[in-house]
Amino acid sequence: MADLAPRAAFAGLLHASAPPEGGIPGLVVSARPERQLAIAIARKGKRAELAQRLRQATGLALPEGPHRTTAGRMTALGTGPRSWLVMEEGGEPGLADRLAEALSPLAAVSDQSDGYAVLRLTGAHVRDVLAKGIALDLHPRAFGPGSAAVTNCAHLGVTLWQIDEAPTFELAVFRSYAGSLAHWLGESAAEFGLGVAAE
Amino acid sequence: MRITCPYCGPRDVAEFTYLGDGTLRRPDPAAPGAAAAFHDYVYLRDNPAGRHTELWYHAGGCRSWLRAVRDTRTHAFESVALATDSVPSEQAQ
Amino acid sequence: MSHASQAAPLARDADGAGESRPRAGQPARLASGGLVDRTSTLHFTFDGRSLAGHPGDTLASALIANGVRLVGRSFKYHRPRGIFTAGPEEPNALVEIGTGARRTPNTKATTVELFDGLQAVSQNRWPSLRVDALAINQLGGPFLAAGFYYKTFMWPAAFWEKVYEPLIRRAAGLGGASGLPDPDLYEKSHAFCDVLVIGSGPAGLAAALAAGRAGARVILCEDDFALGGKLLAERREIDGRPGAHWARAAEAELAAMPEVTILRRCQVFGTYDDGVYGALERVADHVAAPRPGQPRQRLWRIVARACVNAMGAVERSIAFGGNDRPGVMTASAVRTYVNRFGVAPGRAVAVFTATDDGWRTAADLAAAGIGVAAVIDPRSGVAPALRASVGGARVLTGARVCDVRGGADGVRALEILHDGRRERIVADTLAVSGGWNPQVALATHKGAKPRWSEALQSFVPDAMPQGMRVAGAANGEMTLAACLAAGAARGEEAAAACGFTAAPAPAPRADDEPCGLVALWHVAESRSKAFVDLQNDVTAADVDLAHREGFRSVEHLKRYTTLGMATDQGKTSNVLGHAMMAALTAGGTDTVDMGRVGTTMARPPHLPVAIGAFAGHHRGKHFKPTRLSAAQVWAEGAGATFVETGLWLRAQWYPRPGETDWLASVSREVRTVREAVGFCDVSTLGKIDIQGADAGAFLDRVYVNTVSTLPVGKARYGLMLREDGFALDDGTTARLGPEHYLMSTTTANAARVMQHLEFCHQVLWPDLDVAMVSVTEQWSQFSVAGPRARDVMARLFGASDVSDASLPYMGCRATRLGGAPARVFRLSFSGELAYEIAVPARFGAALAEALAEAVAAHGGCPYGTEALGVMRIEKGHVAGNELNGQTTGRDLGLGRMMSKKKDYVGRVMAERPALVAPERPSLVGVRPVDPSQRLRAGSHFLRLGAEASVGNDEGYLTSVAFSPSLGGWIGLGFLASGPDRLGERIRAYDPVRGGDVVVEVVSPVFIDPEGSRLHG
Amino acid sequence: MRFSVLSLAREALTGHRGWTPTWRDAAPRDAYDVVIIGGGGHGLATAYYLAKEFGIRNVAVLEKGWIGGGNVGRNTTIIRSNYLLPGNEPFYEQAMKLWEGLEQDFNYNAMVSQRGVLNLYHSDAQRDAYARRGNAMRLNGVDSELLDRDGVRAMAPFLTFDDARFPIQGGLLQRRGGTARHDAVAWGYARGASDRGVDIVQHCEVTGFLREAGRVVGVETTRGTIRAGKIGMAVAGHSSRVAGMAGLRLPIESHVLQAFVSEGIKPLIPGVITFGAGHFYISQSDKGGLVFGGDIDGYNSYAQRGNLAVVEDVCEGGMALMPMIGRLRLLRSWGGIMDMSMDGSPIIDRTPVDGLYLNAGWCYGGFKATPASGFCFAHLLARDEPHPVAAAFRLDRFASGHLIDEKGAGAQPNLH
Ligand SMILES: Cc1cc2nc3c(=O)[nH]c(=O)nc-3n(C[C@H](O)[C@H](O)[C@H](O)COP(=O)(O)OP(=O)(O)OC[C@H]3O[C@@H](n4cnc5c(N)ncnc54)[C@H](O)[C@@H]3O)c2cc1C
Ligand SMILES: NC(=O)c1ccc[n+]([C@@H]2O[C@H](COP(=O)([O-])OP(=O)(O)OC[C@H]3O[C@@H](n4cnc5c(N)ncnc54)[C@H](O)[C@@H]3O)[C@@H](O)[C@H]2O)c1
Ligand SMILES: Cc1cc2nc3c(=O)[nH]c(=O)nc-3n(C[C@H](O)[C@H](O)[C@H](O)COP(=O)(O)O)c2cc1C
Ligand SMILES: [Zn+2]
Repeated sequence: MADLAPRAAFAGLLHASAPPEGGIPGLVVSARPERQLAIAIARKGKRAELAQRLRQATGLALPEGPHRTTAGRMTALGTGPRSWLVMEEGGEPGLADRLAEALSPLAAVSDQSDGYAVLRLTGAHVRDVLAKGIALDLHPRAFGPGSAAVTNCAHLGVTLWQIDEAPTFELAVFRSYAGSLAHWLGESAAEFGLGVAAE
Repeated sequence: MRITCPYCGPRDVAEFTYLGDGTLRRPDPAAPGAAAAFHDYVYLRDNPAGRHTELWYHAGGCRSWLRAVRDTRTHAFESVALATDSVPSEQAQ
Repeated sequence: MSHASQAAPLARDADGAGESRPRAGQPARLASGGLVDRTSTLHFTFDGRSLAGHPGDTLASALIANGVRLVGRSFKYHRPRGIFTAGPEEPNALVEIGTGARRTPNTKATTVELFDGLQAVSQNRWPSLRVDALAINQLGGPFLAAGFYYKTFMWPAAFWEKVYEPLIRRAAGLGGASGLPDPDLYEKSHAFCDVLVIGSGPAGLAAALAAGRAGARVILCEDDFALGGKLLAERREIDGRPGAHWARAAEAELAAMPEVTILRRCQVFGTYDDGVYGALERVADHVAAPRPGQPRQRLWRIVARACVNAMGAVERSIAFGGNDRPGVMTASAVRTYVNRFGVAPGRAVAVFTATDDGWRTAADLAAAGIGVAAVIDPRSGVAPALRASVGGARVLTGARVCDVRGGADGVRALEILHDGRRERIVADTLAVSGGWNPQVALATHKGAKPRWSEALQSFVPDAMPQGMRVAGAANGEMTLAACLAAGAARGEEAAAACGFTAAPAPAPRADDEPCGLVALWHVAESRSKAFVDLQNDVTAADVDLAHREGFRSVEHLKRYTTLGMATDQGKTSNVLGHAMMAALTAGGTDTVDMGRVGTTMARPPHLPVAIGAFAGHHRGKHFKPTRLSAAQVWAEGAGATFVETGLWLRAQWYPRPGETDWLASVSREVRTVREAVGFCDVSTLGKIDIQGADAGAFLDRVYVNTVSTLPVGKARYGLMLREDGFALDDGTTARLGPEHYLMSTTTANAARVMQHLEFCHQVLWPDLDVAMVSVTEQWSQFSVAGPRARDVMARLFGASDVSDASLPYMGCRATRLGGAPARVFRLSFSGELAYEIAVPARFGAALAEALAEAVAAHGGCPYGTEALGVMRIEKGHVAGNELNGQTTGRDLGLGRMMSKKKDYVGRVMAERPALVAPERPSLVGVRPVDPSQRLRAGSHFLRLGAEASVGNDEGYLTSVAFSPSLGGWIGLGFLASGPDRLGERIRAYDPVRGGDVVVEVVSPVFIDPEGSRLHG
Repeated sequence: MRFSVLSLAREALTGHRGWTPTWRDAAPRDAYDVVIIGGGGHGLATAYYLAKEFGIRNVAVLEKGWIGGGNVGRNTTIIRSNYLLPGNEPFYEQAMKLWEGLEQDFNYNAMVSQRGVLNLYHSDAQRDAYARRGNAMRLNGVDSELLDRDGVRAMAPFLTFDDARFPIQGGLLQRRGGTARHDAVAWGYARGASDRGVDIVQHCEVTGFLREAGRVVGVETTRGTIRAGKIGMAVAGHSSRVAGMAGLRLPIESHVLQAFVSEGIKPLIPGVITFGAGHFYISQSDKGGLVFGGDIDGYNSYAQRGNLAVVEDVCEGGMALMPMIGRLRLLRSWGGIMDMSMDGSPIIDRTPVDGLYLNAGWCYGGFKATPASGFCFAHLLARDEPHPVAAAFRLDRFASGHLIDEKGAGAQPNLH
């Protein structure tokens, strides 16, 4: 059978709007469809060993708590006491399989590359826009490039993390909610203007 | 109300769901009198006006079940722990 | 200088030249002074009259500038009312703002920031404000005493609903709603800070400065459009310059601090648990309409580690005859209009004051050149300095105002009691100062009781909500110097509590003004109605009556008389009414213990908040998120009709040209599947990945049946109970590896099951080595069903892969499809030979397209949830309608699955006597005896010939379908002792839809009971 | 004093000087035949019917605060008898019948207003569930109508029909449902009971039980010890606490439910409308305020106040259903503490402690029950056997499995 054509979660969903008073949009967003994601859950009593193995296999330090670590193209986010969202930017497909193999039997790994849809957000008003949906203190004193959080955004479950001081954030949402998230984003950014960047 | 999840930190109560009395222990189904014990376990709850040990689930966050002690008159939390880290009897008054 | 001689030139200045509209003068605008921008003119209308004002005006100040006194009608008696205050505590001047869908009733003119094109209309009057038919209620006054409705309208009984109540309802209410959907946007936002400062009067500004200078993150919320609080309204100096200038400088300093946020037009309306505050920002209420994309209002949820509450105090009135006439105002309001807005509320203003503060009004009036008719003070000893401060005005001490004479246009004269004599004084305005009530609301929202202050004769906050400090007039610190000092001190402390300190700075300097007062609640000698609560028309006589009838606790008083229940929540009236009741209860002794009497409970919101603001974006289609499967785009293209299933939208059926109704489409889909093949998107079913050494043991404890014995590569149906023994959910679980299972759940229960499993693991059995995560969203999954399903599968995967040998019934396997990883399962819900194919969601749309082509090649079609439903009913599979939380495994006909060999959640409680009673309604199938008859779910079962009564109720029909295969309606339901009654005829009784059908009880499996099709 | 056209006219013309206290504010005596704990709607109604129907007048109602200050004074006043299950429906219908004659019965206008209760449905499955309920009502001889979309539109054209997340398909209507003036219910029963000799004792909190030979024979209160032949508890949200004083654990959690009222406006909403899919229901009070509410906050509480998230949630439901209320303002929000039972249905029963009787578990639905609850509790206290329409409200039903779980939510009180 012919190859199945992939379709990006945000395809056709992000719509730019001009800043009402001209100038640069206060929020610029881009989708990250080429990201691979996997959830790794430590098996009982194997946390420490897992951290060691992960570092060997990928160079990633296993974050303690809701934090973010990176190594090369890899990122790990703490999403729960025993669970991590591990991501790889634009590598070979099969991250979950590779992790499962490398981490076996210390972790249960499941592929989530299609489970989540990821947006990158930046711009002068990115914190103002996020504040409209997310009840987290995103002030630099409270949240920074080392932080990650699983939380709600306007009734949607999201995972949020910051990647630089610009600030640039990334936001992951379950794929089926992509349309609702895009709508919320459009309305919340309208007063600042929304730019949509190519990936 | 804000609940300080031991993993996620302080979060709005809207991220959590609630399951009441956190002192209960599931009875041994094989023990004699299991029917009565299960009746008490399933239906009878601590419901004090004051210090209350209770279960919460961080559904909108790390998906941890939490065992918290909270004052039902003021809503003030005294402690919040992961359910896996806390044993009901330790906290029961 | 007389007021009239000032007004004329001013009006000329203000009006734009060459305007075509009628020249709108502002006869009561003072020649100078005030914080309005006289260089620019704003036009507005009131009851259709064109009027003008300036930026910086409120609607109230602009109405006063234009000489408008009659603004509204009262709630019960429809008495003429004017403007009583200069702030949000206003009880009288309520108007409707805006037109069409933007009409906003009950808007306080004193809080409306004037804008060009504003349209205001008076309310609660008919046919007009001046001639109001219901003013006749005043004549009925004697009958309309407090609580009159409880005693009457009972005769004859039928008249209450038909006659009396509709009349009462029409007369009640105040403004009218537009009845149209609100066209504006609202939004919500969250903010976090170290120190929240509420109010920007001298206390609030000083607090914000202190905390800001220490480096704390500060949010300063000010309800008004300008910062400064009372400083804007008073002729007071700070550090040697006018208070308003000091406020401007303070604002500039705060604005320059990077960690300080100033939210103006932003009311903090509620104190909630753990430092959460609700605040409402009126983003675009001061313009005719919001810009596109701009919200009208924004709701802030502010989380503050510390808070300085500097909300100030509200001046209260005194109850005396006619104290509600237009032209009677609080003394501070009169002063505010003169000083802040440069308008004169009257030409001959009398001041009736029980406080030193009231004298300042007389002094300010005199200084503005407005005639002071008299200063009337009940105290006999008044400091000479005060007497001297009012110029040459007449001063009457030991005196009281008993009655105000006047009409719809307001005050004409006062009757005062002085030296035991009644005397008439001519005045057109009366400024009343009864004392100050600190705004205790936000300090008491969490239930703390305020404390009575003898010095203030009012309540002040006592125990504080965690993290809150109170400063300034809100705390009963009434002088300017005290406010500044307290503000600075509380601001410093609040910052320090969050770990920020700065070198202490000297508090700004100001003089201490006199602030003595005497308690005066009610002038008992009044002959006309003396109002306590102006908006709800509660009079002194009503308080009396409540006392007589035993409604003496303040809360009873409130509920019986409605004191304090209007849109102003009694801000100017509560303490007054409570003190009057306390005096009555004390029975003439003067030892009234107001501390014991207490005051009524304050509740959020502090000031009323538009309901739309609490909702934000969440309305219409966006009320709740919508979940769309990856194949949604394909299904839309295929013309599907969609249905809500929880938050998901699912394809319900795929109409074809020529099909006139849903039944035609659905029946065609069912026939196609039964005769050839079809495919259906089942991605919405919950999928939970479960791994670990104890995964099997864990599943055995959550399912009634045993799962751990499942071989790798096979799947099994399972039923889950709640611990109380009732069914929770069902689904199949596949074993993907020795320590790896994949559970499926129903769409509706997916989240609940996940939570339940986490509970079982984390709370009940943390020792088990098991890890679980939802993979629902990762996989797009399709069922391919029908006698030709294997042909379709072979086309996709190649023949050998899908043979019965390599993929037997209930088998599962990981594979690849179209370059993507895939999983195939041989599962059937329809009873046909069927497979499920899962691929990563990004390929979902493409797979749907490929399947559409593949099934079409074999005479098949896509089918939706309806056809799926029909087929599962034909097969007797239970689903959501049967898993309704009231049914047990046995009721569902699954009793055999309930293992006796092991423990599982719900096992013990499922054995309770009532749950195992043989007469419990259990699952059966039914068919109409007359096959042309239709069945409807929700019908109840009755024995033939039995009377339709609850005693004869034997169960109910849960699911029905038109079975194209059987050519008639079929149904599933729960019938008492059902399985023993196959073949019996009973009634399916449905009176709400006029149905009453004789049905035969049959096995719930209507089609292929042997399951031969499914093994295909 | 009896209210009549004559007495009203006389008082109006003489400055209302002749009215007397609506009820006697009694000081507690040493002993009564029956002591009722709790001066809410149910306690006062129980005393009224004890005196009026069962001739037991040596009765005291003990209220820790001011009467009517509990849930009877803070509920959203909806009355209806649109229940599904046979354990409930006859009871609530009995209440409905008593409501219908209440004013004439106790000569006080409680403003019972039968403007209809409409429950909206949004899916075929909900429609069928409502049909099941409507049919159950008919089997009980109670009025019910299943409306389709057009039927709903005719009654309430202002609802969101076109742009809805959960489109309205129709509704279950009980025309006899409606509202009653909550405070007046408490006051009317107090007046009727007091007139018949019942002592209504305010500011008298029960702090313990007096026990002799395993039986309760009185109560300790903040105003002294009071002996009693029988003691009935009707303390709503405080049931667990008071029962705890007698050593009982109840299948009850105390939860807070918030309610809301808007500023007064001219008539806008016809009857009671409930929006199950959005946790929102609304009616308009005689004074003009829109009275509305939604779900409980969801955690045990005795604080009589709720949290902001739930306020937002409820208003979201409101705006989704009727966006015309967007510019109307929320005037006041408050909370009440309810006795959420484990199956969502009440308990009117003897307790394992001799002499102690229980009336509890009303969740957020007990206002509508007030007359029947009082009547049936009085029956139980007077006759020592349950009234037939309340016979299912047993305390041991959780052990036997005879649950009355209308929602099928199971043993999780915050889901009822
Ligand atoms: C916000 C809200 C909305 C509601 N809406 C509805 C509705 O629309 N329709 C409906 O049918 N029901 C509704 N209810 C439920 C209904 O109000 C209650 O079920 C019902 O009022 C409870 O009975 P009661 O009136 O006797 O309770 P209460 O009025 O609470 O009476 C109990 C009394 O016991 C007193 N008490 C407690 N402990 C002691 C003690 N130790 N000693 C002495 N006295 C004590 C309390 O002070 C209280 O006055 C609602 C409830 C709430 C909170
Ligand atoms: N001596 C007296 O008898 C007397 C009497 C009354 C007032 N005063 C004077 O009044 C002033 C009191 O100063 P202050 O700072 O305490 O109060 P203030 O009245 O000057 O300021 C309070 C500010 O808080 C704002 N506010 C109130 N509630 C709010 C809320 N919920 N959200 C946001 N903003 C809100 C108000 O709009 C106002 O601007 C002093 O100047 C004092 O001299 C004196
Ligand atoms: C049906 C109903 C209508 C109400 N209408 C009003 C109203 O118009 N104005 C008002 O201030 N409060 C109104 N309330 C709320 C009460 O003021 C009060 O908040 C409620 O009885 C709870 O008491 P508490 O706030 O003192 O605890 C109403 C309450 C109910 C139950
Ligand atoms: Zn958490």
